[in-house]
Amino acid sequence: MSPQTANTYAHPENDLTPEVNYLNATKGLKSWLLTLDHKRIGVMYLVTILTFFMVGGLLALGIRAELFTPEGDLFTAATYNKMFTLHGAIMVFLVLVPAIPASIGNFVLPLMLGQKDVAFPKLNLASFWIYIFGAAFLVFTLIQGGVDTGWTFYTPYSSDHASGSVVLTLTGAFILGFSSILTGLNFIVTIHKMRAPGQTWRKMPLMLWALYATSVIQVLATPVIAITLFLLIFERILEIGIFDPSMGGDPVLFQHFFWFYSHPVVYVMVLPAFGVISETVSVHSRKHIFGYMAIAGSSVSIAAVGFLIWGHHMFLSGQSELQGAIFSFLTFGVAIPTAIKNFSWIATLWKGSIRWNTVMFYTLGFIWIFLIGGLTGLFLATMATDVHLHDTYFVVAHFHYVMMGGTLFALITAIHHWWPKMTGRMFNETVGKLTFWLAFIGYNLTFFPQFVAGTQGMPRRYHQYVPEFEVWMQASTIGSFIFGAALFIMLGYLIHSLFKGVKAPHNPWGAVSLEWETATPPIEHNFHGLPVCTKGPYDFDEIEEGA
Amino acid sequence: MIPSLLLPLLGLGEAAAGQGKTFWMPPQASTLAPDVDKVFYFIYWVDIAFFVLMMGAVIFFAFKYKQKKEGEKTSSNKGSHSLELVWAVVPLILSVVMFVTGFRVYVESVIPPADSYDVRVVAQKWSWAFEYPSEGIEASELVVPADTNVRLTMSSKDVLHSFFVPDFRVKKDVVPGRYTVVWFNAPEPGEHHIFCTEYCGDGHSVMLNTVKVLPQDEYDAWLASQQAVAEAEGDLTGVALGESLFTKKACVGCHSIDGTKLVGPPMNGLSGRTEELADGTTIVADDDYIRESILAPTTKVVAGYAPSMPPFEGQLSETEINALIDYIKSLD
Amino acid sequence: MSGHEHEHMPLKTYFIIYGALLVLTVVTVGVSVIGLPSTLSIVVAMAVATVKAVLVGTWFMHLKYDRKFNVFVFLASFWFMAIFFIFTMTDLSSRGDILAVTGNFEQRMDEAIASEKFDEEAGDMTPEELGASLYANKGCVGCHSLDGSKMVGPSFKGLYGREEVMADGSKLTADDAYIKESILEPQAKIVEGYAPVMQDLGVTEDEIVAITAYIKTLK
Amino acid sequence: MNANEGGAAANADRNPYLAHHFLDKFQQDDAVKMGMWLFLVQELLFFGGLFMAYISMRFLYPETFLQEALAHLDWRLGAINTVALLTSSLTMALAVRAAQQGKQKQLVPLLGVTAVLALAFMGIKYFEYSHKIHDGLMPGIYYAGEAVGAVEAVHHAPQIFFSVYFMMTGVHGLHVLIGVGLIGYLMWRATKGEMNENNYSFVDNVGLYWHLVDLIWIFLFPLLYLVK
Repeated sequence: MSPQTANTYAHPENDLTPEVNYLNATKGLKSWLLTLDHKRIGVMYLVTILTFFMVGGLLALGIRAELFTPEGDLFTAATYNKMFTLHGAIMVFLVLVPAIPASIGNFVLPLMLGQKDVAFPKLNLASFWIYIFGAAFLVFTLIQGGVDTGWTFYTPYSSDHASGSVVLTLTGAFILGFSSILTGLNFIVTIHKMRAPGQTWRKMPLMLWALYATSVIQVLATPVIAITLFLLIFERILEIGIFDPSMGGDPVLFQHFFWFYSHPVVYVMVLPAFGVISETVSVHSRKHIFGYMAIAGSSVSIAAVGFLIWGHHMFLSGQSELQGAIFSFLTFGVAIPTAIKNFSWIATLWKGSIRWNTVMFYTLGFIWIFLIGGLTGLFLATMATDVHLHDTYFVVAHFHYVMMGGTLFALITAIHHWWPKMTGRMFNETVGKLTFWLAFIGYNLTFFPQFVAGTQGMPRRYHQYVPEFEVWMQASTIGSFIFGAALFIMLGYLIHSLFKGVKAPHNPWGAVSLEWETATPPIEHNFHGLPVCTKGPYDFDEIEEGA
Repeated sequence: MIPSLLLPLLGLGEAAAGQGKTFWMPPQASTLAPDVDKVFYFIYWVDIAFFVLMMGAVIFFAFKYKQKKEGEKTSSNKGSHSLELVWAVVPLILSVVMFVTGFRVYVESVIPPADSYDVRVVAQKWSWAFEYPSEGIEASELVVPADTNVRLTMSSKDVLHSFFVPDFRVKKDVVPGRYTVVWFNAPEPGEHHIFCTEYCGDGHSVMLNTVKVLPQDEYDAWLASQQAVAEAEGDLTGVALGESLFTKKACVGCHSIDGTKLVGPPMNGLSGRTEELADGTTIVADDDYIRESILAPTTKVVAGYAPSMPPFEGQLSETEINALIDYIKSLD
Repeated sequence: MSGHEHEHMPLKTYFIIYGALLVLTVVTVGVSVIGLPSTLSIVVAMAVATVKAVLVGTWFMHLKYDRKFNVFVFLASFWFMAIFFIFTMTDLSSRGDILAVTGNFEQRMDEAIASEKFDEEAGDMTPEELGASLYANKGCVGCHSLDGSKMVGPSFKGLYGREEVMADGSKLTADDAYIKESILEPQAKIVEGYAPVMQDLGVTEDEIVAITAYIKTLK
Repeated sequence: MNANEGGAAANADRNPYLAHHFLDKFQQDDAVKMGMWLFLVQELLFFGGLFMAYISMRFLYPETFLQEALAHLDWRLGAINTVALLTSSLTMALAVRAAQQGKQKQLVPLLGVTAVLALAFMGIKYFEYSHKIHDGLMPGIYYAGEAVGAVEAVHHAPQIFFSVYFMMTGVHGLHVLIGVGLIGYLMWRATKGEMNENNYSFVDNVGLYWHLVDLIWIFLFPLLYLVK
């Protein structure tokens, strides 16, 4: 790949590819399962998250297979309901929330700060095991026959009428919340208290700004879902009746409790994706990021405004029309910083030296998909069109474009961008690029037809549907299988690169942020001394001294 | 197929067949629909403009500034406050415009005109029931006069449902323990789908119904026929009353009378039959069993069936229960 | 505590704060025992609780000597809680507004049923005769006499057109509007020398017309 | 000698309680203190959800909350509990001060008094709960208080009040028990002399946690017991 670019503050002893790195420093399962090394915890998170992603993905393929024909002939309605509930719960709680912060974030954050580890390593391991403990509940529910409440657990269905092990799933989600809180807490303290000498807030890579904003939301929003699930568990066991209309409670109040967490959590999922894209768009077009403070500021403002707008999920739920108008107006407030981010990324490409490699393909693919996702959100924020589009396949397509296209494509970009650093191996570029095109086409073929089915009025969570929507659903099913195939091929060539891949050079992409300054793969304590940060994270050598 | 797909894709095929049916939106069958479609297509064109502008730039830059050789020089541009100001203010203005247009149409869609014709909607797990209070009729389908404001006051017997008529661009959640209101005015006669769009369990996707919009005279005729049935029903007794109740209370939806297995067990030859229950015990289906299964169905569930029958406790008078039992016993 | 030198608060400060907390507890309990109108009592209770919270926070939890960021984090959490409370309560409190504007279903149904019942009841009686029967069975007879004698309420004899002196000294003539208002909102205008004890008897519009007609006949 | 070697040389006489990845004790203390404050914020929002439930249910059933609180909640017991927690807050603050100043002799007894007061609080709570359970004033469908007529149920939902009451005081009581457990562990470590002047951040944090539990009771007490 690229010749070794001279690094002004490279430390000679870091240049070698040491025999002893964090992967082979200690051997044996126990050394991995009880490790305090943030890199190993990051890798363990990544492996677990991708496994659950496969489980969630297979459920999704089952759902898409069922919807190929209008009649509900593949599964019974009850099984279908359990499948989409578990698809939703696994994807949200087990995959998307920890996807980038816990796996890539854990690996990359201390390295970017030039530190040996996060602030509280034991707490970091504890949050991994709390995540596994919570996930065990969801896996047990999956084996035991699943639950049919929908991942939103709306009462009174979830408290009185649902079948399946509802309380188990709720306890699992309750425990998973603490893993998310503790990771957020760890990252905030690390970024505040442990930065490399000379690394001011404005010299931090934008990935850290995104992780900082994400952690703030994790710490402030997750406790509210904890208390919501806590109350719902007692609602189901003791019938305390706060959310149950037959006892005098108010089901719309549950929706306020639920969405107060669940809307900010979509920003926990997508902000780290913005962080990754800000990194890759700048590194791979060899140009300083456009509008550093604008992007950093918009991350934090998305986190702040994200707490004010949960009610746009409830325009038609019986919420008062006045309150709906307030939420609708504030929702546009969060669209502005997101637009600023996208404009800045595109402006970064201007007059750059854009590499046509896999990481850049996925980055540009992300921008295409996230633009569609973001722009279709405007239909749902405007009250008149939301009346028609709420709870239809338009919403399904919107949040898959934003979450699946946003967070997942960014996770793939991040995995490919930091793969050399994590594994010391290079993946095959040509196969990577071909798989990108397969995934990109499969993805769009899956979800774009759903927009059309949605505007024409096909409701979501339907086991069987009227024949008018058949052509769009069939296109979507075909697309989903293509996309699934692309993901399996990707898994294949990445694992192949682990064993047969070319040995990665010290800094394959010529990036200048601190994490590229350590060995590849990094030694157990990251840096021999304490690296000093003398210049910004995007001051590449190709940038000509000029204006 | 591609051109015919692409052209409407851009929403140009406005005047397609069917009153106002475009590629994206279903037919405009209510006075509200054209306004909602105007807001939809306004946002649609703003989105298309932004998308083409931004993706065009991305693709253009990707080709124009493709890396020729490693280490080639790149611009030292780090940002420009004026450009950032522009692309912050322009989306802000557009957002405000979208909010205002959307809110105005929303208010129009939410406040029913005072002189509306009242229909009461009762949603329960997996069927809709409609009551026409001014005429005192109950019916299992929604029939409304054309070109009149109709106000639906809805409530649910068990869980959250949502009343959605795509062709009218009308949707509202139906919340147990409260009334929610939806109104529409369908100028032209016709039939339109009703969907339930709030997840409510196994039968969520079969909880369908249709709105029949009739011209005024046909509507009056339908009302008269319904009233006649209601009066006749008044003096109906025994098996005849049981039979009409069997359809009106939507038992026919889940229980067949010709032996086919539906959501619930078939009714023909039920009385006297030994039934194997889910918990393994077997019982003989006598009057008490039928009565108990009507009022509190989940106490004894036949093996192989889901315990999803809603209870009719307190919804049927004594005579109605007896009539139903007589009717079921008459089916062998 | 942070910072290189440890600022030790003198022992005395701890006990002063402790004393203040006890006093405030006594205050809040005392206020509630005296009993204020319910909205005011909530405001007072919360104000006292907030003062106690500030005392515990600044001294016992050393926020006084702590880094500004920790203070900011502690206060920021109240901001997010406030958003949750305010938005949800605005929703709960303004939920029926649209329906109230157009009169929701129950109200219209109750009025329709009430007027139906009224028509059967009136049937062939003239308003005056109906007024007389309502005077009897609606309970007016218990407090308002027909022969001018003062009972719990002023007598109906010669009431219509008479000038009445109100408790606050103002004078007005008893016309249809006054009679209607006194039936719907009895506490609004009280005649001098009478106790404000009359209750809202849930009298409908049509019944008021009949009663007024009957009162006009009582010269 | 650039910054790296300096760091290495200082390793020799490292403070035994200084973790390897921190530069110096002050950075560690700052980090631990901020971590604790973020944890307290998370606890506050957790209870925030419960206060939200209280406010919304009180808005829906104003007269129930007044009558039930008046009839069944004894403000005297609540007041005693408040005094107990305030005193335990004082003794905890003094304990933290003692740890900072290395006065081991005072540390253990002060922690002991705090734990005893906390257990007294739980004792009174147990007495109140058993009294209510005996009267059948249970949350939700288990409510078996005086018969509530159907018409009255629409406007008067005592089971909702007791659901909110048991949820709030129950979760708070759980946190008090966790606090007692932590104080017990602290006392055990203190007897071994580990809680001295250069490793008192653990005592400090348990103190902060305890003050937060007291803070929440300061708001709970008037809302449930006093507001008439």
